[in-house]
Amino acid sequence: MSDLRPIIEGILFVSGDEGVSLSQLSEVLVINEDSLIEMMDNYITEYNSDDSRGLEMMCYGKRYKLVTKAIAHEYCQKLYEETSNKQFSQAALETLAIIAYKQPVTRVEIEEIRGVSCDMMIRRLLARNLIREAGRLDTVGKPFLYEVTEDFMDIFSLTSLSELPELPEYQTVNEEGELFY
Amino acid sequence: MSDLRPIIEGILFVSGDEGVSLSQLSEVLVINEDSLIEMMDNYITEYNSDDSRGLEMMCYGKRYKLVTKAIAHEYCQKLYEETSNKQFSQAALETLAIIAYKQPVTRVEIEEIRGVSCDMMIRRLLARNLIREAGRLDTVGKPFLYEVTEDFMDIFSLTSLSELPELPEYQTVNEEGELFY
Amino acid sequence: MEFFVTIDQFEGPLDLMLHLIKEKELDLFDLDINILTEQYIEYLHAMEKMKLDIASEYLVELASLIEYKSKKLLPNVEAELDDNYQQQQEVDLVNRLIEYKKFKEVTVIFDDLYQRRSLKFDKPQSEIVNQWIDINENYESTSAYELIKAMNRCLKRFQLAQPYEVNITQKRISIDDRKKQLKFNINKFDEIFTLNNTMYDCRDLYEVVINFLAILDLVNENILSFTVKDDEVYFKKV
Repeated sequence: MSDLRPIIEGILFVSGDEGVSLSQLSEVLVINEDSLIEMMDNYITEYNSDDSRGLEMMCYGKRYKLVTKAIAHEYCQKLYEETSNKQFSQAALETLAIIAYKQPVTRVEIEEIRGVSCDMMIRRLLARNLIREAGRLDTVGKPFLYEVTEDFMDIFSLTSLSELPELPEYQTVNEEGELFY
Repeated sequence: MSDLRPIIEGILFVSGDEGVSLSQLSEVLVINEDSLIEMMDNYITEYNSDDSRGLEMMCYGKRYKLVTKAIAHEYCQKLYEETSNKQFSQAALETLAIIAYKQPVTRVEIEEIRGVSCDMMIRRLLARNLIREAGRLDTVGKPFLYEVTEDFMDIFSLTSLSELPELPEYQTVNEEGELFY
Repeated sequence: MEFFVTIDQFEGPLDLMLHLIKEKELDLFDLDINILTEQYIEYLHAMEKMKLDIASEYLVELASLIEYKSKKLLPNVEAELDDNYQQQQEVDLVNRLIEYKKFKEVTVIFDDLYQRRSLKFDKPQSEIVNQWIDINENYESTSAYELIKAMNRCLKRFQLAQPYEVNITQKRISIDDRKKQLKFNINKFDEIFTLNNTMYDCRDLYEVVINFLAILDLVNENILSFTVKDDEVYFKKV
């Protein structure tokens, strides 16, 4: 079998920021998805540990793409200055975190946790394609359910949702005022 | 001196189709052009003879850029011809989006936002009846104005342009340095 | 008592309560809602005096805190049912605070992940893809969100490109240099080519103008000949 690595690198390069999905890659290379995942895992490890390279291969959700390594950042920035240092607001991060851990989740559930209205924020996150609608809940009013997208996993460098940072654990109280974990 | 090769690869990657000019590279890396030319000649020879890579470094005029090696081309072509058929390319979507959000707009305005020439793309979209001419702008050269068609609305399941998802507020990005609030 | 932390620094009433609990060194897991309520009211009053807008969400929570407090003040003759209700309310509030605290705290990690990811850049899809994707007539319906994604990409690129253009203005190409470039490059063009073909690498109006002036010079020097047909100018190497 010929070496597929340069072909994969070439495909990821051409595809750019959108990346390529596992299923597309599997179809084009005529390899079943399970073997491909294994092959990609090895390739990514090899690729990312090569210090002579300035690129890194990332897997987010079921998509792959190439990005520059952090070492090139300051130089690229000189060339393409970013407008200040863009930050997420606390409100955006809280809303995203709640959706990521609780998905699929309705707006009302998010608002119950945050204690504030999240209508505008949800619209902004939808517009930035960080969350998407995931059907409707079968209850009064049929509210939309929301879930995070591959773009969400991309900007937080998550390969899958199982990689979400662990939520801090706190005791909760029951009606008798007893603490339990 | 630290190894500049990965940094150069990163810069060329980010600059995409446009590539980077010798003078820009020399400025960013703080190396005089003559030394840089020599360094690049060596790097290119080394880079292009590495069969495990799917990319090739090109020098044309006084610009450098990365392209996919020919061996990967047929796969890329297959990917975009077969697995993505009936989908729009990013370029097509971007052009359509700009027209939909800003209509009526001239080609020059579209090109200013996209940063690349859109002549061919506009002709293709016209031919497929996704956009149409909507008069001419009363200015030098009387350029055509473009707007989206009913076919466009149909494909994107919109009954009116007011249904377009809201754009994230980019203005506030500049003012406050925050992506969202 | 002075308040240095203004209300717009909080994400909502729960965030404010967590702040008060921390500041007043209250025990979240054995919360004295009376003290919390007093502090909460005092804080809102202070904000009001500073003429700061207090969102309705803060007032909703205030109402339930006051209800809780007033019930507690009632004599013990109250039915036991109320006592249970009271306890339930207390537990609910504490659990809401704990739940919110978890998410608030984990955002620090997300922020860190985001910062690290933003040190890595991606590139746009290569233009060559357009040759492969045919815009055919049987598109499947596409989500309108694809449009906004596309628009976001453009705007992001547009923002990146702005200072970039400023950077390169320092090294502007001259007409003479452009003529040299063109003399070299027209060998690669088709025998007959258009003005547009010669602008293959022009990135702004300045370069378009320089390119045009260079072409005029080349025509003048009899290196190029031209003909006009249907609004388009065609050139040929002499």
